Amino acid sequence: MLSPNEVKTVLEAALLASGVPLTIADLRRLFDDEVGGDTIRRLLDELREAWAGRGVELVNLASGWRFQTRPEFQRYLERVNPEKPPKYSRAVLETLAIIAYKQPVTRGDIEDIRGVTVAPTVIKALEARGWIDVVAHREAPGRPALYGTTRAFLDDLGLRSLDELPPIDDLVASLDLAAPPADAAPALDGTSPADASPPAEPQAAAA
Amino acid sequence: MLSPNEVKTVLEAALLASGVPLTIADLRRLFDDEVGGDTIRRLLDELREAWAGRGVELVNLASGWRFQTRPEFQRYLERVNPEKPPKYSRAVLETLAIIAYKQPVTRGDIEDIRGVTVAPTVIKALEARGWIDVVAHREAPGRPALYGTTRAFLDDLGLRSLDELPPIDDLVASLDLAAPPADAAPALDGTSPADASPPAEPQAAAA
Amino acid sequence: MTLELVHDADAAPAAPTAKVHGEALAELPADLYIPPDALEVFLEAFEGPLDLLLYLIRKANLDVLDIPMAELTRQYLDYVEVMRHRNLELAAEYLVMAAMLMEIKSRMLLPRPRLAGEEEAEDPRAELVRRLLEYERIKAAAQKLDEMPQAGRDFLRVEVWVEETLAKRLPRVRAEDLAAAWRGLLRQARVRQHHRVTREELSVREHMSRMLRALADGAFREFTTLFDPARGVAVLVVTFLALLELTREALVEVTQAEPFAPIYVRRTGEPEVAAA
Repeated sequence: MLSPNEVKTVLEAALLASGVPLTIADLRRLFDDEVGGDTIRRLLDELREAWAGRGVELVNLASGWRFQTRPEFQRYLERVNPEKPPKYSRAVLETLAIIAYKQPVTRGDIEDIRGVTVAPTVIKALEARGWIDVVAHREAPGRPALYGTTRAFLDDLGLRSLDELPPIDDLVASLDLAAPPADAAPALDGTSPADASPPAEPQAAAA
Repeated sequence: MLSPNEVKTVLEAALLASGVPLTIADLRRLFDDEVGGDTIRRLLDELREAWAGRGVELVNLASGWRFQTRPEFQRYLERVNPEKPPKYSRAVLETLAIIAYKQPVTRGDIEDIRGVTVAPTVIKALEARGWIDVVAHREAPGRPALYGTTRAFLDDLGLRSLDELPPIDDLVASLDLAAPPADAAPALDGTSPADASPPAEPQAAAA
Repeated sequence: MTLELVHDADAAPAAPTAKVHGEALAELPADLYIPPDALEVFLEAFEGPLDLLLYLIRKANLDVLDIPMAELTRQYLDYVEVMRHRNLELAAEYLVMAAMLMEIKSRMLLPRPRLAGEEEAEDPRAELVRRLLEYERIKAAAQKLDEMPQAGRDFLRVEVWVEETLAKRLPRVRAEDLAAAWRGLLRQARVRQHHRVTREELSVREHMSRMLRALADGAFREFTTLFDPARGVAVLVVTFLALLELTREALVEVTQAEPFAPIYVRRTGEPEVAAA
């Protein structure tokens, strides 16, 4: 007959080696049903406590018990994971670049710069990521939304402010674009009506 | 900067979560290379000691470090884990032994030693297990494939290198069966009795 | 021909097992009589002629280094004969080995010529002995390999579930990626306009976004509350430029009831109803 500690050692090994959650019934089979379900439950609780504060935790799921990594450690683990991290499409990256460097901008502005239509999914992807949001609406026909980057965007890119984005004026120079056309207009004026419309009624703001 | 204990917690979580052995270089990537290899090696040794006496052990294999269950616990674990790897026939095991101890060898070499044809299924079974693969082709008519064992073979047998295979020389100490140079036409002299190394003189074997 | 007893029980070959009439048969009968039912099993139990020869040698405790060829050949041929009588399909290797054994046996009967200055001519059995010993070595190695703890059979890899539900894998973007994307845009467009974006302008634009957020509720804000003197003159200037730019783009409305009265700023347009 195994001692409680030995039972616990076997339980731990079985759970660590199992790819799937194990039920109490599964775990009882480890001992040919010679250890009671209550004892196993109690030892599982002890095990769970023993693992507190480690990178891996013992959890009780609907389908049984299993060891799993704590979410906080995911950022370390994914660095060794050979799996390639997903990448944003060029459309998403360019849209993000335009919003970051030229904010606040409307979708129309982005389309003007990119020369192609911007799919709603592109904007949605960036909004879902919490990197951009609507900061206002431009007073123009259709009152298009004006997008800007968020605090989370700066945090995720490790920037303290937009100033820390790589400067791109030197790039312009290197591309021999330094000399602006005489009638150079601000980049976004195309969509921005010259005559500002009168302010709208003050209204209760949505929280 | 993480404390040594935090580094150890991350190392443990990463190794517990990885199905494949991790090298020191892999483990350094966990910390964006900010923790030195020596520190990691030392912490791995500490971890290994911390796991002594448990059902799971940290081992150093051909392709890196890995947690695995101790063989003593297999009799419990197999009760919940009925899935077992195939039990190999003598033909497969002998073929594997020839490849492991005499690599690189061709199928012809294996047939010379065993004295029978080697069924393609035998080679396939070992290839499917990931234990052997084609390492080159011998410069001979037909350019036969030369087989060798893989890292997975060493890992699965818990070895760091081929040196750790059990020595078999003591079995027939009286005979010089040293393999001929690898580039000699047939790796195993069974096919060329003419230049075979002289067999030992008949000796009285001690009973 | 010498017949030495060289090997102890530990050298006895792993006897093939078979079931005859439901009873386990541990080893071949000494007289080589093989129960018909078991024959097929035995044939399969041997991995080939070398394996069979080794079995015969070890079973009879023959000295592998000084094989009595006549005896061995007789036993071997008996065995092959039994197999042939049973009409079992005999692998060609068994017949080749039979021929080889007979050839060695006949050479053993001939006197070995000794040439001046040379060592004794090679024993006709040498090659066979070498092959038998090498095969025996491999047999032992195979057995040892099989006895080693093996992943999946004797131990299991630990692979703890990686919990990813809370920390979902998201694409990583670096600031340089954005610069690269911008560069790409410039290259494509060959720029219809002058897209000069300077650090200063960026700051202005950042403050434009910030100010629009601060004014999101659409309410009037007192002009001075939009400035944070604690952040220094540069920021004050940039904030002011942002306000001017917003005004120019008609995104905010600046009002003053009379000279020197407080200046109020508020967002133009509908408040962010949709933002919720």
